[in-house]
Amino acid sequence: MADITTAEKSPAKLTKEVVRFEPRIIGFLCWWCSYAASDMAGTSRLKYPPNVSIIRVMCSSRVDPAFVMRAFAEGADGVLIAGCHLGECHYVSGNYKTAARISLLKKTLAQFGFEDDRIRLEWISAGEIRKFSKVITDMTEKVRNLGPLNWRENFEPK
Amino acid sequence: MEETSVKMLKLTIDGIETEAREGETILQVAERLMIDIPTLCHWKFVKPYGACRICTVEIEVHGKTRMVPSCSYKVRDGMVVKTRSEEVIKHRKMLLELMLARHSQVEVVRKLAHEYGVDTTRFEEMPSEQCINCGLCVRVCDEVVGANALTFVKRGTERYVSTPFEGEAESCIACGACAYVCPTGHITVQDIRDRKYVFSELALGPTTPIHIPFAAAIPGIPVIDSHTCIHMQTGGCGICSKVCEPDAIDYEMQDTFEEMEVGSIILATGYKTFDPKRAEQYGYGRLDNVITSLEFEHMSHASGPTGGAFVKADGSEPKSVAILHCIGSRDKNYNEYCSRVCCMYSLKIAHLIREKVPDADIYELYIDMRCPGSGYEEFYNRLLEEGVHFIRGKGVEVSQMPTLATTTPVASNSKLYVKCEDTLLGMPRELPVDMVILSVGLEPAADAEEVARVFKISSKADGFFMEKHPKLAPIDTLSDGIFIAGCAQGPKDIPDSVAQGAAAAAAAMSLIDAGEVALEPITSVVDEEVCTGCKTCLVVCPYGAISFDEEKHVSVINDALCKACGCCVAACPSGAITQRGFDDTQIEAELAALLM
Amino acid sequence: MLAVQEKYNWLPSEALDYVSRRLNVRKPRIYHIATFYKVFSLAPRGKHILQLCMGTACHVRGAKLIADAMARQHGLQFGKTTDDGLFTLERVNCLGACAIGPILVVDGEYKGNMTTNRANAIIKRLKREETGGEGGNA
Amino acid sequence: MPKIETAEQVKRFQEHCKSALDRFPIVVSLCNGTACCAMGAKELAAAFEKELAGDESVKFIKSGCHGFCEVGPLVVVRPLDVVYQRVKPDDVPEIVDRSLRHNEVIDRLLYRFGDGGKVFAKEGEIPFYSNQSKVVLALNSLIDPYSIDDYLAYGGYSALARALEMTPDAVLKEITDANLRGRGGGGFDAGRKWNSCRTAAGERRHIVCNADEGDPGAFMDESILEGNPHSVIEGMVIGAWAIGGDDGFIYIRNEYPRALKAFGNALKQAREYGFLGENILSSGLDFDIKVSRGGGAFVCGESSALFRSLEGEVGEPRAKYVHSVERGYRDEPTNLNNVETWANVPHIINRGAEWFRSTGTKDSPGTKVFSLVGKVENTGLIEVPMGITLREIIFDIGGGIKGGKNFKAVQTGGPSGGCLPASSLDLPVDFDVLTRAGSMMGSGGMIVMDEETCVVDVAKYFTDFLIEESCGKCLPCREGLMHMSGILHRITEGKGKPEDLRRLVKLGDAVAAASLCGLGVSAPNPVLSSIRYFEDEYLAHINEHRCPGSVCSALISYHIDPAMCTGCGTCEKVCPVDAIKPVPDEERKDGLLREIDADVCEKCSACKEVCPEEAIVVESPAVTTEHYRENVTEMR
Repeated sequence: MADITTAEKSPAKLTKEVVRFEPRIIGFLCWWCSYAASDMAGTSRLKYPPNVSIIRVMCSSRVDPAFVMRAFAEGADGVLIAGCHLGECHYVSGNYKTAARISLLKKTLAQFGFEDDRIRLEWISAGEIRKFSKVITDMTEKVRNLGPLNWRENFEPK
Repeated sequence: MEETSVKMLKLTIDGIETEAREGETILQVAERLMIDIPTLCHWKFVKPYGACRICTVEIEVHGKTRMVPSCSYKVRDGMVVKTRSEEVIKHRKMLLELMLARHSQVEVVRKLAHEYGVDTTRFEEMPSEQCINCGLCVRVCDEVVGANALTFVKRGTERYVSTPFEGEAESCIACGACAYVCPTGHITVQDIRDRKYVFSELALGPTTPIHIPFAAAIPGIPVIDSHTCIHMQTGGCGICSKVCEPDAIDYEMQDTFEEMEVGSIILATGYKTFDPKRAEQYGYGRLDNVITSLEFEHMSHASGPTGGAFVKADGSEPKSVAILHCIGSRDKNYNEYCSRVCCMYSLKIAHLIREKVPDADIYELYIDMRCPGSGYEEFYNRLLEEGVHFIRGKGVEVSQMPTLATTTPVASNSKLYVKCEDTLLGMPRELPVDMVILSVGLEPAADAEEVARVFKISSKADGFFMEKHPKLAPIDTLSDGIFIAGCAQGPKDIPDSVAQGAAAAAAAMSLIDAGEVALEPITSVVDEEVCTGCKTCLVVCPYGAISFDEEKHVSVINDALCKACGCCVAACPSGAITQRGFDDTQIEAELAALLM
Repeated sequence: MLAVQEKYNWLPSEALDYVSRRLNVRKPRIYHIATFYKVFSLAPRGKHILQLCMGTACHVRGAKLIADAMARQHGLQFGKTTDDGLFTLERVNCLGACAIGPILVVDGEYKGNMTTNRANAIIKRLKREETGGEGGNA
Repeated sequence: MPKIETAEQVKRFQEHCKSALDRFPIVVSLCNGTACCAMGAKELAAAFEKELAGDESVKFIKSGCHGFCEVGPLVVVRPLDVVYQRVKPDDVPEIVDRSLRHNEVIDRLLYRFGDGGKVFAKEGEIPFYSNQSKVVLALNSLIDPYSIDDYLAYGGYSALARALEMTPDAVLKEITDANLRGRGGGGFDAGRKWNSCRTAAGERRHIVCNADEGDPGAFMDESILEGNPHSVIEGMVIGAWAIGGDDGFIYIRNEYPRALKAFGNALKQAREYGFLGENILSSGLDFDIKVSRGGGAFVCGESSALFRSLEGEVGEPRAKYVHSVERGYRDEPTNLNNVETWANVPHIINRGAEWFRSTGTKDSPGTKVFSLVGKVENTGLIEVPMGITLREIIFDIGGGIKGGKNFKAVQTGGPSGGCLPASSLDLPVDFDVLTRAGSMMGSGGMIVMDEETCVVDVAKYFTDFLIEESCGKCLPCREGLMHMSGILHRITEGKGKPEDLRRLVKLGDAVAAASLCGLGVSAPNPVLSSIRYFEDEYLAHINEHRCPGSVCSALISYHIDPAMCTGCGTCEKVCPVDAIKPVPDEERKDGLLREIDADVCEKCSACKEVCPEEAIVVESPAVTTEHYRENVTEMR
């Protein structure tokens, strides 16, 4: 399963692309922090790429790894999970569970050949709107570089 | 001696007929009759020793007269005791004369001897020794304190009291009991262990183990501080139970756990101060005259260790004092936040010092003065008028020797040098002062983390409890019915704490008043049909809202406890748990819609 | 402690620490005991231990004269060790051989009917042995 | 060796041991007591062993102290029953050859009384022995203390067998009837003590033997422990049976290494034979004895201090208005008796209370061991019936004062006893009489003083001894004795004041009345009794600056008697300070060849010791050199 995205990665190809690849990223945001941050970032007129589609959950620990898989399956190029800082979870310890789950999930996906940058876990508190915008921008760029996931093409048994 | 039926014995003391319990000593009976028998080696809380023999009295049993020491001689039936017969007086005079020869300068001996008309001794006088070898200290340390740090050394005329190998006794707990019982003042605490009693050991606790927690405590009953109580430490002492007539002292009493069902809880667990030992550069714990602001408060209190006098470790009055702000606050190395109260209390300290030592040089070393609040700015202005030197610049180091080349050392070995950068003058400075007071910041109470865990509330990164919303719900927590107030939520001064406390109380009241609780709408539910009873959800729930129904072999979620984090939903391997409003299908639909 | 004393001839502080730990007896007590009983010595003792019986019988037969002579001529004092670490003179109260008093015990060997002259000779001999030939010539 | 389990077996085994012993026609018993050892018994033993090697007919015993220490080393040859004294290794071949092989008596080695006086061969004939009646010490010269078989051969442990067949009550009654009084000093009724220990409340009862014989000049206990340790063990086991004792202790002074060794060995043997341990002689009695070494503290002889010392504490006495019988070792009932008391017990059981009471006086029956020492011809260990007079002891047994000098006083009871003068010589010795006379029996030290002894000096000596030995706990003993000593020192230095005597008496009374333990209470005895009987001597010191005994160095001076001096110069050589010088020819008066410079003289007595002509005289009051010449001229 070697060169899933070789073509896309080649700089030559990139320059040839007339239309820039716009990755589709799903963001699971915790109600209390990250979502609040995104909210605030919006009201603060802070600029960040529009590539991330946000799904609000009560807590990052609500994010069932199955959702992440589902997102990729449905065609997402990257998934962002963001919650409160460790120790600051509104649900006492939810984000620790998230941390455990997502790192496991990352390992699982890596075995399928998923690049690490496609799934990202971040702690963003309500006030950290700049961090929020930075994370979104950064991730968008990284996933853009990785190119489309091309899930069906690359992973369906030949 | 522990006999169940106490036999009463009849005896006569100095012509007074009296009764006594079997096993009582003559001295005990005499004391009851207010008959004065002099003693030197006796103290009622240690076993009779019979060394000084001053308490010797004459007794007559069955027609035979004998001289016996009253402190250890047990009463017998029909005994006739004479405590001041000619024989006895002669005897005591002789003993006192013997004592005078060796202890001519000991006040207690001189006084007693004088009472018996003995002012000079016929015996060869020796250089006066303070210690009269009564052994009280040794016995108190052994029998009462149980530390057993003191002992007699050698025997006969060479006998003296000391610690093992004349060194520092490992088992000494510095309780000072020996010094307390010593009749001659030979033993002082400093003598035994070269301890700086007031300063480096300055305990912020009560001065005695038994105390009423604070003025106007309710109930106003004394308690025993188990950390300083000798009995709790060594199993010895127990003197309070012996003197307490109603027999109210109970060492066995344990902290009890009272279970109460309540509708709402206010957490006002306060704070602890920053431990300046963590910031070594200030020399706290290392240099004698570096104290914390709280220690200053303790000292300046009229019932404190110095009776309110403001003194240095050597007991002299400091003529210059530096007050260092922001110790442990607004410092990336320790705590980043502002502790909010330090500026104001530092001003108060300066004010108090000005009162106690009017001519003292007082320096306030601040980053910037934060005096918001009613009348605060005015107080600051007043201090400026009182001639306190304000230096804008944080104190960075306290040392005994000047470190800047520009500083000339002051000829006094007890001077401290405080280094700072005066940002108004734009130059480094070094202030020679007698004393340094560190204005320590506030930190979450030591057990804040534990409390947060127990109450299932969350904390901020700095460890203070987190409010539901910093502006809209500053006293609420995510758990309904649990409110926070005061410094538990973050550093604040008294007016703020009072306001928040009142608010929390009102919130709790309103909850109680409502009589019913509005539940979270987004709680999780278990589909009993699907649940396999694997109990995974029980472990993940941070609120303990999930219980297991053994009969049905399914998990059950308590709606009132569930705070709707959805953690269990994600964890449920069988998909039996769904979250109202956030069930899997809804989220998946959302996903699908987004990725269409 | 008697065993320690026999082994080292005196009681070093470290040994007492050990005894204190082993027997679980507080150190002050050990210290008092060590200073109370005469058999214990808290300072190193000399190479040769001289014990002079000062029992009554020996006293009336003139033990004190010997003690005085030792003090005067050799600087030996009861309970003290000489500066060269050679001799320790100890006072004992009756060795149970009063018939032949005064008795001087030299390194465990009883020497009866002691006189100042004989005691003098014994110490001189021991000193000579210690310093060896050169000492004798000097 | 299988354990002996019944009384019957004890008897059989005793006979077996006896016959084993009887196989030897000749027995040589060498006294191996401390004194004899110091006089060369060790070398003697080696010589005998070498000489007797391979000889099946001779049993050679290294026995305990025979008592007659003055003339040691002693050798007794049986059945010839002859005592050889001051034997040297060189004499051994002759003894073996003539006495053992040919039954001849060697006159040269016999004891003779006085210079060239009467010669005594047999043990029973020597006045030193003939006036004694040995009970406790009887076996000392007969048995090897390291052999339990020897003890058994002489009927040892039959008292134990007998006692264990009696009820404890019967044993107790026997002891009570015998009116055995504690030999340790106080003379407390042992039967009563045993009984109160038996009836005292407590979980465990302890049997303790006090062998901390601290009295200077007394070595009775040592000799018993060394010579016949099994008798003490037997007594203690009997005591344990009667009292119901659970365990035993013996507290031996560390200064008695030989006694420690002998007793330790005896304990081992007794255990092997089953006289100690579990179920002794099938009686159900479990009892063993532990040895505890003392640490050189006189005060540990006091019962409460001894118990503290046993417990591993500092030996300080306690206020004991509760009897130590009821609360002794570990505050449990404890019966404490001294060595001699315990050693008497088997004899009482064997021969009955009646027999015991037949010796001694009514109130103090039995015999008592004394160590007779000091300025007496025959020093040694003696055992005499109670009630014997001091005169009999000192002059008949002791052979009078050494060197034919005059008797001055006898000190009994150790440092806590008192000095008795010539007028008391006819007092019968028993507990109560001595106490009334201002002294005490004590453990049995008897120190005889002649005219060359200074009573004040002795009192000073004892007081200093007691200061040294005082635990320092109570004030009167600690401070009072110190001041008493101070006054005594002043008196002996010739700086006494007339009021000193009265002050001493007052101080002594106060110390006696107020002290905590027995040591303090009896501490002033030597001073008080000597003042009582020898006030004139004190006055001589104080008023005339004269020491009648010529002892107190500040009050004496050494001179050379011109009539005796031959001018040999020996004294000159020994004088450590070169105070003796020849007198120049022209100054010689009355033939004075040497003179002592009184200003230089340190009064060490070295010259006196060496003078072959006994020309060195001590004079008191002291005179200086200038005066001396005038004095001497006047005298001549």
